[in-house]
Amino acid sequence: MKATPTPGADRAGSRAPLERIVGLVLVVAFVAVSVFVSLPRGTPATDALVKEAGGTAPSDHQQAPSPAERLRRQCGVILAAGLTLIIYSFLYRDNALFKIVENLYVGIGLGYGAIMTWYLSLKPEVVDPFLQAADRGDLLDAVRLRSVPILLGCMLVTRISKRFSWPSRYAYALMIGWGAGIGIPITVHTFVLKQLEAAIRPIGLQGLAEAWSSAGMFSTAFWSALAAPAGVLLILVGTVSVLYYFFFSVERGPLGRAVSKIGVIFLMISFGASFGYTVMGRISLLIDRVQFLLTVWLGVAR
Amino acid sequence: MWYKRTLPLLVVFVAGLVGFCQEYVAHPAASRLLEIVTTWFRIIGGFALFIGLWSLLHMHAGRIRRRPPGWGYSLFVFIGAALMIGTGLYNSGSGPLAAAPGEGSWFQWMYTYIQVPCGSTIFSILAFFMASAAYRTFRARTLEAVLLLLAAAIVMFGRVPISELVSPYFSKVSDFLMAYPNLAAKRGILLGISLGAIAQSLRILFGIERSYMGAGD
Amino acid sequence: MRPPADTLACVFRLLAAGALCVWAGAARAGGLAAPDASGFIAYDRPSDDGSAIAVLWPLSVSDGPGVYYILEIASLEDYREGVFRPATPKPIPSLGSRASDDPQYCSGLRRPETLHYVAVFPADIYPPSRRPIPPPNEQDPEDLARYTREAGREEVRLKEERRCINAQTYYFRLAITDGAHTVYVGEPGAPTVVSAAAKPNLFKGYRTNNLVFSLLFCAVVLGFIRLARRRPHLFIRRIPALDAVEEAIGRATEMGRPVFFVHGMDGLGSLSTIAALTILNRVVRRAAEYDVRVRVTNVDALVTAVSQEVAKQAYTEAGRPDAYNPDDISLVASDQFSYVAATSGLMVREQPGSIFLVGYFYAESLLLAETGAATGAIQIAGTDSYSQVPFLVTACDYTLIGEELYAASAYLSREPLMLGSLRGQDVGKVFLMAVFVLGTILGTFGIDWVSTLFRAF
Amino acid sequence: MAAAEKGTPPTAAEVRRLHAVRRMIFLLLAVAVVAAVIVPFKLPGKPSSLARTVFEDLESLPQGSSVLLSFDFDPTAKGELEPMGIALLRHCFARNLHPVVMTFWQSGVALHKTMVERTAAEYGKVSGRDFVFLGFKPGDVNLILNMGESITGAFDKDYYGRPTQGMPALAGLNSLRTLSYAVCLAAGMTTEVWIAYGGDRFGFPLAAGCTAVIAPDLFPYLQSGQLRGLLGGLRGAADYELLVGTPGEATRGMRPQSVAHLFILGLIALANAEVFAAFLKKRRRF
Repeated sequence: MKATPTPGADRAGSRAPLERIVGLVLVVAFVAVSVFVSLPRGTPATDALVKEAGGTAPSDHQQAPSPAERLRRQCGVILAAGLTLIIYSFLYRDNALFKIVENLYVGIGLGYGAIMTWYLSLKPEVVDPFLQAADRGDLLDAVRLRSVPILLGCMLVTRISKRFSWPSRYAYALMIGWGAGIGIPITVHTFVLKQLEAAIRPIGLQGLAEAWSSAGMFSTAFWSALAAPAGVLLILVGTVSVLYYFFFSVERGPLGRAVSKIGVIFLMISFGASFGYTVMGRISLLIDRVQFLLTVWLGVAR
Repeated sequence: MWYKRTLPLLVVFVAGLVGFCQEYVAHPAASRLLEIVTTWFRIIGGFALFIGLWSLLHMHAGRIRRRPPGWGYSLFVFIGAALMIGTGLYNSGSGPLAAAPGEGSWFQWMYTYIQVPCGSTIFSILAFFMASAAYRTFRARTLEAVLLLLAAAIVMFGRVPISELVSPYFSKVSDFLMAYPNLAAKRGILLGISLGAIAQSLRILFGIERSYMGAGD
Repeated sequence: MRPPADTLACVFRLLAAGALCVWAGAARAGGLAAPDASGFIAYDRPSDDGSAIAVLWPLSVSDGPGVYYILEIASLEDYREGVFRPATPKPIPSLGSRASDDPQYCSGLRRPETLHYVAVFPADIYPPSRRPIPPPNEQDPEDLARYTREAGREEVRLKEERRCINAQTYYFRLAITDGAHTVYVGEPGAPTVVSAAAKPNLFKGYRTNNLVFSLLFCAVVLGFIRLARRRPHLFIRRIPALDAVEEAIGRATEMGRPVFFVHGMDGLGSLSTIAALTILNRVVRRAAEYDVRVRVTNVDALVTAVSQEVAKQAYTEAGRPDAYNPDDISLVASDQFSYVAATSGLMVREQPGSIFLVGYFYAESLLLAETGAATGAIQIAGTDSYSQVPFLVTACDYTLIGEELYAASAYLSREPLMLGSLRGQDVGKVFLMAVFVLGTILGTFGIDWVSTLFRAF
Repeated sequence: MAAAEKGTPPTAAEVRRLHAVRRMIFLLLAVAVVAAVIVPFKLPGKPSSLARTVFEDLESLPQGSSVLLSFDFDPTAKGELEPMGIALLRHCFARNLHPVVMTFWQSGVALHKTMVERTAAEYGKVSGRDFVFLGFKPGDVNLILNMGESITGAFDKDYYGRPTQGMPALAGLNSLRTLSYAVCLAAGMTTEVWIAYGGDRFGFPLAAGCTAVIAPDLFPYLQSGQLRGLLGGLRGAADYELLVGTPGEATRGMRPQSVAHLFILGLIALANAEVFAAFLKKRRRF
């Protein structure tokens, strides 16, 4: 993910040996630090090891991991730290090591997906009912309930072949047709009617009227009583103006432009909120990795 | 041929109609139908997952065949996949017909120490690009951008505990921005999207939209 | 809403009945007035799967704190032996349990707030007997599999049994009590007994508003799609972004630098990719008139092929078939990261005058927009991925948000599918806006039939 | 250092300076976060009302009732949602509730397995008796609808291959209709699927935890009561850790989060200082 490539091809030539040396030094430093950190220095390292990948500190319920298990986890933590630093090397420049790790990650994810699909879906749903059917009745049950979906599944797999892919259309037709059909009433129920019901709130003027009559215009009671109706009004104005902003069937007169301007204000505040939250989310991911490197790999911070 | 083109569209319409009507039927037969149909689709879902994995592998195999620049890296996709599938099927000795790989297996080890760190690190890189973009790109050129950045600053500062030290009002204003203007705008957008989704489902049901049918006659 | 004259008559009748009870009850049991026996009815609860019986009875004058009702139920055999058992675990408070508390099943009743209402589930009172299954020993997989099968079959049998229990006829008796005295509804010696049987109903009555809204909206959308096929010049207001497109290409012409068109990540199935192709047509046609080179990058093979066709057609429409160069429209990468790297590299090397980012983007939109801004080009974005809109709004000069992208492509292509859907959705939006405003105003003045009309269960 | 003015392409020297500035910002951010992780300083903790609602809901549940935890995330959202998941699990185990853990995201199953097993070991809980790990099953929407009719029908076996029929942890929970509470931790739009096909349809109370990116989109469902409460991003996780009384990764993460936010806000202010100055210069001329 090269944000900006190296400036000018000629420059790279003269800098390559320097980068290679620095790269080598970094790798050696990494290995040295990893070995030094994981030398047995009493319990802190093992606590850290057990806590790696977000685990929890061992308590009395857990038995301490066996030496072989501890070694496996130590090597795992060093490997994980290495991969993390290689991926961060992309921030300096896109490099071969990063591309290797990125593609390795895609491959591992692919293999993991295949295995999990087998163990958690195809084996329990397709193979086990027939394999572990104790008596005839059980086998007949399995055939009755599962033969049609398995047939449809095999038809779906024909999508892979170029020429003979029309049977997959029936499987897709059933799934997408059913999904579209059931989707309409559920979308209307959850995303239209329920939202409508929540949006039609009466503006509670009684509380405001009482506060006005009892405590007068400028009392704090009046202002606090103003909060609820103002909130309802604000949400109403915001929702209607945003809906009008995405309205295309009528040319916008002066009033139309004003309403869509209000709509833009609400939209921009909500996009600002999303912007702020997205930045917060990305930083949390960075913090998680830095905490892993510092506490689990180096065992520095607690 | 009708069985390649028109019959699937008829199947779409009928399946859609049944799915639509069963939402309004209270009779227990409707919930029995729902249980059977959803069990079917859960089983078909497993096969669908395989197609996704296959198309990704197929694409990388194509790259190795065509050898575009940087094709060598696609080899590592196959290395990674082979490693995981091998250890997964070995399943620490008990073979593919036993329960899913447990805590001690090499499959779990590779997942915990390769896939987890890589996955979380690749996404955390975005924090760095967010920072560099904050300095160079997020400029308040238009009125909209000014409003957006102001709201973002208030929400970002109000959401972290350090703002309590400065004044409690930051988190109050941030909560207000989230619960009123943000709510109103997101509800407006949500209603727009929902009407669009219903229109999209409708186009699928009546065979107007058929891109999912795939290429070919 | 029933005409006012009718409600007055009904209230008068209730008052009269109440007065009668008071007179009758007061004489007998220390002031406890049993509700009128004629109003005490039991019937199959509507719009349900046949698992509940609804019991209704009018208010009694002596309803108040400390006064409870005891509803008793008996199956056919129990009724023959005269044995009744309580239908609800705790006595029913007389102040609560109104029919208006459960609008889902009682919206059809007249003046539900003046009636007591309880839903009785016979299968919970006469539960089916559960056949004991020997528990499995964990280690032996055979035994585990046997246990699972037997438990599964028992579950199915119980469900069937429960359905039969619910289908039988049950008899109800009602009494009012204040802890000390208990008075049965009906004649002093012979309490009134009503009977009913639960039946599975076909239609969910409480979903009528959902059905009407769905059917109406579908009819409107399909109608407008058919209308748009006949009259392609259906009105759609001009989208301001289209002027920005003209200006951006004009700018690229002045500086003599190419125009970049960057597709999103999604394939042909997503609406934004189809809209992007329409805008690509307009961009290429305008660029051909000003003799500006258009460089298109994408990540999906199918989208690349279709983009090349769109570009070729646009060049011929602008009268410049020779200017079309297929290498300008290329598949630069296959996944997110390499796509960003390749496209950014091209941007910095070829220094475009204006950049279009159109389609469904994921986290990479920030990097593309940042590199584009660094090259000093005018950037116009169009996407319906709302999570990326905030970054594109701050980084680009103009951003088409969500449906504006569809409207812009409908305005250009006049394609009946998009045009009709947009117009149908606009009608839906007008309806929603009207209901919001009307509902709130009426609600403020205490009239809440709008919100009850749209209650969703 | 304003970006190239519109129209003039940046020279090679300017592009090199752009790279230098960019790498400087990367380094500064890294240093800020590392320092904030190493140097402990006190920060006031005030849980948000949305997090408190979820906490009080789980506190009010009777002992032994089942709570459905749907961990719909994978390693890419581990930073925010793993501490949140662990805090929820700890709360359930501390109050002897029976967490039933499942997921729609296949790529996260093994991560959730580690989380559940480690937290269960911490409290000495036994799979099957005190909690159930159902793992993953494809089907997405159809899986919820299937569970709505019968949970043991949808997941006849748990992740370890043991039959779910008759498990003590699932006692009294035969379908989603009889579910007492559910919390869905989502890194994508799965929350809306849970609301539409789960909470609204089968009527069980549903709360949500989500990555910070998704949080603003869920506020309409909070006001309409379709969602009981919300734990938004790492801050939501820290709030819940505080409420449960087990400060962990998220609470420690609040320090670097605050510092990083200040750093980025400073950058935005710096960048817009020039725009603001240019704006003032223009204003003064009229």
